[in-house]
Amino acid sequence: MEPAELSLFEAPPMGEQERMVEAVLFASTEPVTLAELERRMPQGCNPAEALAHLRRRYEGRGVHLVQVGPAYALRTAPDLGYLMHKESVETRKLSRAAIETLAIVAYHQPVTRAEIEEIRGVAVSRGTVDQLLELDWIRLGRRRMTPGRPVTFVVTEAFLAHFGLESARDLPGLKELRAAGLLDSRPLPVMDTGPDDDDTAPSDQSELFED
Amino acid sequence: MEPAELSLFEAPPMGEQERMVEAVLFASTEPVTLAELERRMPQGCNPAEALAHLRRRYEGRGVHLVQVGPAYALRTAPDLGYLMHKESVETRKLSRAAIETLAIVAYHQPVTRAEIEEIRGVAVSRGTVDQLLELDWIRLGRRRMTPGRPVTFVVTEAFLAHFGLESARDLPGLKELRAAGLLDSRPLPVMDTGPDDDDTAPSDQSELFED
Amino acid sequence: MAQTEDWLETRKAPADRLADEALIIDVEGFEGPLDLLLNLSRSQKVDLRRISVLQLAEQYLKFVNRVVALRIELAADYLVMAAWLAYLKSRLLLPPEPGEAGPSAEDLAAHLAFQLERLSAMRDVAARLMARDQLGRDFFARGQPEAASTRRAVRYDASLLDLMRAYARIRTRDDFRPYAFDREHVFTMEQALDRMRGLLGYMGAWSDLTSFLPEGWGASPARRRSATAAHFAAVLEMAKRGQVELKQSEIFAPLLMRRKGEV
Repeated sequence: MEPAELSLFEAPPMGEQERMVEAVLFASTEPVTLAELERRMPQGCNPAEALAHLRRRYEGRGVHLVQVGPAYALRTAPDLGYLMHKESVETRKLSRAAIETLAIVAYHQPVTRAEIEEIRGVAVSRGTVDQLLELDWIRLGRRRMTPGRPVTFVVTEAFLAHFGLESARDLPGLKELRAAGLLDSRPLPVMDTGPDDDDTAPSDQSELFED
Repeated sequence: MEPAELSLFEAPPMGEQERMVEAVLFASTEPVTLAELERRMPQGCNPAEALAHLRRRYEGRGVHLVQVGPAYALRTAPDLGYLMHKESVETRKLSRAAIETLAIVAYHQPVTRAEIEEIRGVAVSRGTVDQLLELDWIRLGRRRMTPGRPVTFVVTEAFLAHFGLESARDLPGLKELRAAGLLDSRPLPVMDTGPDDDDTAPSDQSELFED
Repeated sequence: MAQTEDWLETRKAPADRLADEALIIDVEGFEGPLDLLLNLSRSQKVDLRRISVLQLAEQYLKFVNRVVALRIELAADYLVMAAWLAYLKSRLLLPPEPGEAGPSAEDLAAHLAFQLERLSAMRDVAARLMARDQLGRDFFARGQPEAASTRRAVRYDASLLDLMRAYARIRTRDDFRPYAFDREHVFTMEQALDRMRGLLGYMGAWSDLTSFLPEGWGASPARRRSATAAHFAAVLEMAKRGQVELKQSEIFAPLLMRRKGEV
């Protein structure tokens, strides 16, 4: 069969666009953004719609279409992980400190080092932050506009991709934590013995999750 | 209805076997033989039949099931190869000279070539600057109002986007680099004489960020 | 406070003593005072919001006292917390002084309860996060990305970490690398080669390499290391050129050398 002749001004039929999206996502190990798909496909294509079709087509199959932040990727279905022993890479065991720090960054982002230490009640070791940066699971966010302009940390798209999250809003238990007020920054009541010199300012981590 | 109870000797339904083959072929780094499939799948499975189903399912799609010698693999459809150009892009690390020059521009912008050389302690080759200009990570800033009116370099929006920074001001200062453990590598072997206080680092480029 | 009184009565129960000992054995396993408090609070088996801070403070102080009695060194932050809890305890037990400024003891207690609840909540979600299906463990990306095209382009990449490291490298080099200082303690291979060439005529029978080290380089370990390494490299070079022979009876034994052709 001849491939459909495409005029310069006519987008390929949707079935064809779906094939294209499928091929591009399939060939890549990394999630591909909508913008990237648009750039690669012929003019006039609608990759968003093609993605929706493709997602439905792969429902219940051995491979799934997943969203990672603003990007899309094909991944094997989690229930078949046991078949994949050969492919799985032994990841370095994260320390308890690293896991907790990661969770605090994810749920409180953007969060300063001082705030992490406040929550954990213990100093954050150098290596912990370094390790998470190196895994590309956290990165620097914007500086806090408070005295000292401390840097903040936020989680990355690689973090979302690794844990199969579409966005930071989908973190497990986020709503409950917020409802219980556990994500509020609640500074220690000021003691009557002079001001507390801890200059961590009230954080507003909610900005990230609010639209 | 209850899910079919599988006795020890009863294989999963063919649809399930097809999912398994699909996932294994997708995740595998190389083509997979029938024997390998048999080994990985639960007892009693018929990978040959599952492969035949899968091959039919992918007919006319963006991805094909192909046979490579005695093994099987999923490959993008050959007619869509033109979409794959991006995957052939080879990613290389920037040279040490380039990354150092880039870091100096980012931390000291606007900065002249002479100043970069002074900080690095070696001449900056034309190729290094050209490469950074070409990558669109640095650009020319305004001329310095000093004798010779040398050009200055500043980082670009593309630089900020690539490194996930809101502004160059978000770059961590020396103190923060140290706190994150990035400054603890001492290039000089410890001498038995001489001062040992490695905290004397007087330079703190944070002045740059102070208003 | 009746509840607290009850608890004080029973605090010497053998079960409690056993629990204390278990905690002491674990002292290194705690990640700071807050972690310890959270662990102690578990024994109250109540909602963290309804926890008795007074009771918790008692437990903590008792724990710290026991550890100190056993002469286990406690990090300063444990002691700071102990001092603070002792203060809080006194505030909770005594009626507020009239006209006293600042937050009430109840506010402080509530804040501590909040901190514990928050830490506990973060622990829970951290566990939930790690229990999720993970890429490369439970689900997988394409194993064989395709690079089908003949068009090849080089894309240069660098991470923020690379950038920061590069900058750190430059700055630390400035701070710690005065070159004159360096040379004072470094013997180069060229220098050693020059010296050894001059000494070649004096190498008769097998002799120890270290006996050829220059004056004034044997005293400090760093200088000795540098000179030894340089001379070792130099004699290897000379052996390659066929000027000397080397032998060593076993690992770490003295390295012996002599002029080639000498019998």
